[in-house]
Amino acid sequence: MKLPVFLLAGLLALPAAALAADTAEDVVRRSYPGATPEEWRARLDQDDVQALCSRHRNRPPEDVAARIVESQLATIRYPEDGRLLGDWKAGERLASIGTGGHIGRIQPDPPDRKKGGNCYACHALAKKEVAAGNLGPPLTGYGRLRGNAPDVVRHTYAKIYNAQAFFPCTSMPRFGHSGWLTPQEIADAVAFLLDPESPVNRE
Amino acid sequence: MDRRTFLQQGGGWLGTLLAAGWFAPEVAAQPWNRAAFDARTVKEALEALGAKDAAPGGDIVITAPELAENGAVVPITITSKVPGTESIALLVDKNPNALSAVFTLPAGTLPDVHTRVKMAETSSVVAMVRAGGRVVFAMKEVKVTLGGCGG
Amino acid sequence: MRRAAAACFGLAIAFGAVGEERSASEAIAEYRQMLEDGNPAELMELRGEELWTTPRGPKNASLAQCDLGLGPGVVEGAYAQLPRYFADTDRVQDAESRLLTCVTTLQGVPGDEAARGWYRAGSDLEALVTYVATQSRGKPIAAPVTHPKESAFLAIGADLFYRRSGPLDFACATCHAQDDRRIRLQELPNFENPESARTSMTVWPAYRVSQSAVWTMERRLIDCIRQMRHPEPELGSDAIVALQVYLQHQAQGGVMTGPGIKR
Amino acid sequence: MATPMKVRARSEGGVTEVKVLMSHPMETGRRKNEKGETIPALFIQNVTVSHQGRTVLSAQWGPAISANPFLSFKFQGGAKGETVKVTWQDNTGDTRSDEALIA
Repeated sequence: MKLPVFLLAGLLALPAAALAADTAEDVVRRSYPGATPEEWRARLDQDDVQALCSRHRNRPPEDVAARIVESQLATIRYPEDGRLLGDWKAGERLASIGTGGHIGRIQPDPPDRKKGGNCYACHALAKKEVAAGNLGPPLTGYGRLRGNAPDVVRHTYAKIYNAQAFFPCTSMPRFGHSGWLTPQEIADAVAFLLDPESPVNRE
Repeated sequence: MDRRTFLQQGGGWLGTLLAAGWFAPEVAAQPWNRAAFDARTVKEALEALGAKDAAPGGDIVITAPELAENGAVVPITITSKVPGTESIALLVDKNPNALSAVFTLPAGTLPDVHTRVKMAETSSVVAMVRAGGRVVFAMKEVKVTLGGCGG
Repeated sequence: MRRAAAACFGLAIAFGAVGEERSASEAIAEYRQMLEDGNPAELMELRGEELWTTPRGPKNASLAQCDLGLGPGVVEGAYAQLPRYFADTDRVQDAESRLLTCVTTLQGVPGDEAARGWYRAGSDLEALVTYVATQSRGKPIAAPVTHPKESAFLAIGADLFYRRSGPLDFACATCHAQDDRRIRLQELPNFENPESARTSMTVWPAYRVSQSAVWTMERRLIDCIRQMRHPEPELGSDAIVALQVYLQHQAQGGVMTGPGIKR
Repeated sequence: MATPMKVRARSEGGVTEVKVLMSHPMETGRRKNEKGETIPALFIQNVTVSHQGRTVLSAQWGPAISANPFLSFKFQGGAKGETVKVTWQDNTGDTRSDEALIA
């Protein structure tokens, strides 16, 4: 996934002095001797969006932000069967667990451990779940407020698939683009948000 | 460890002697009440403590957090204002084994003990007081949230 | 609400509002306050002092001559001024890496043996760092940024704090760069805000009730990095030390009250 | 267990307050280590506290008492310089005693 060339050129024209001295990348390179090549690729090497957001401290200037939105919108993939509204109960389970994908020696997960969406970590959802985070906006009553017309469903699906396509350098992971959640799981999360039966939309 | 088995077989007259503190402090401890600590529910534990007819009420204050950020360490203080308090027991209703501790208070020791218990989940904490042949208890709910970032 | 069976984290038990007028965070603050008297970290401190003073290792030497930056054997106030540059190793070191240098050089214990199982409850490093950190109680955080390598690590530490990578695009800044933010009920310090940085850095190392152990700052950071789904950096690696130079800089002036008590 | 207990006793207004921190894992026998093996039960069962040789508290504990247990209580009497002794014994028979002078 490459950004338009002219943006990349900007990256390469760093002043020589900055490259000579010890940089963060040099330090990262020598601080993870135990990481495998695959772990480097998937977990330490940065893609363009990660590199830009890091450099701009998650406050990208307008031109960079516009390019991030443009490049990330192009990554969104919808489920083959076209069903964007899945099972809200499965979505609720997904929102409630933050397991899966840990590596390392101290407390790794078994590779097949279910990857959770952990939505409650950052968002208020069902009113009755008081232990909800506030890193992200509250989503209680999300479906009640918006209804679930096709464009609302599609828009909600897209935001979960790749939040950077809407909020450049947001803290929210790109759940679909990274492959952390499958399109079907994202459809279940959409249902948890939009289905009238879901506790998100019931008092 | 023969010293430990000696203690455990000390039931019967030896148990009462031990309880009466006839020996040096280290040996005076009653044999560990396996039946009470193995009991699952509060009811079973009270029966094993010989407190089947424990009645609710009695002037007992349970000081505990309303919400414990983690069930591994929940600070509990039990203060009994029942005259002649001889022993205080601490139970957690929803724990796998309800009985957590039994404190025996000789004359001169204030009926006001503090310790920390593990709680498997939100549950009521039960304080049982034995005083002059009567057994009374009080309860208080402590909420437990398993905080953290979702792992 | 279904109880998830996840090992280290389960669903918070659904419960009514915690006392209508009080918020969950007030209730949690009261809970922590109840634990302050009798912090089990005092037991680790006792053991750490014993490890510091007892001759051990192939050279049968104690750590009494270990230089933590304020001169050989000076422990009081040393932790509050770490990480810093050390000429003998030509490296900027934090408490953990500096103690390991002393164990290997003064006591002759091979490096990998000295570090083995450092992250387990009851490890020597846990006890030593707890003892050393306790002797900085009441001292203001003042990690120096005068040596060129120290100032380089400050800039690098800041870059690492914002360095996003991995399947969830996480960096420290993802959670620790805004005021009054929470994950679930877990309040998050904001290291862009010095006052918030001070409330955090002045209580670590801290006894974590959920682990029944004191966690040093490296243990804390490495576990957070694990939760960001990054690989674990090496104990005492430049990345972990540089990050601490940045965090201490943000919290400079904060008066140490640790070891504290944490979830 | 090697690590000594931290025993603090302070007398004020004719009452001595005793605070004790004990170094003990208090394993329930239900926990598993990271390899999935069950960690065997290991917990303090009996605690006895004496003042100048007289028992002022005896307690029986189950595995639900938190790790590194903390205990505090008060008894009438006790003067500066007198001895308070704490003894615990766990389910494997391991035992430890520590003393402190009343401040």
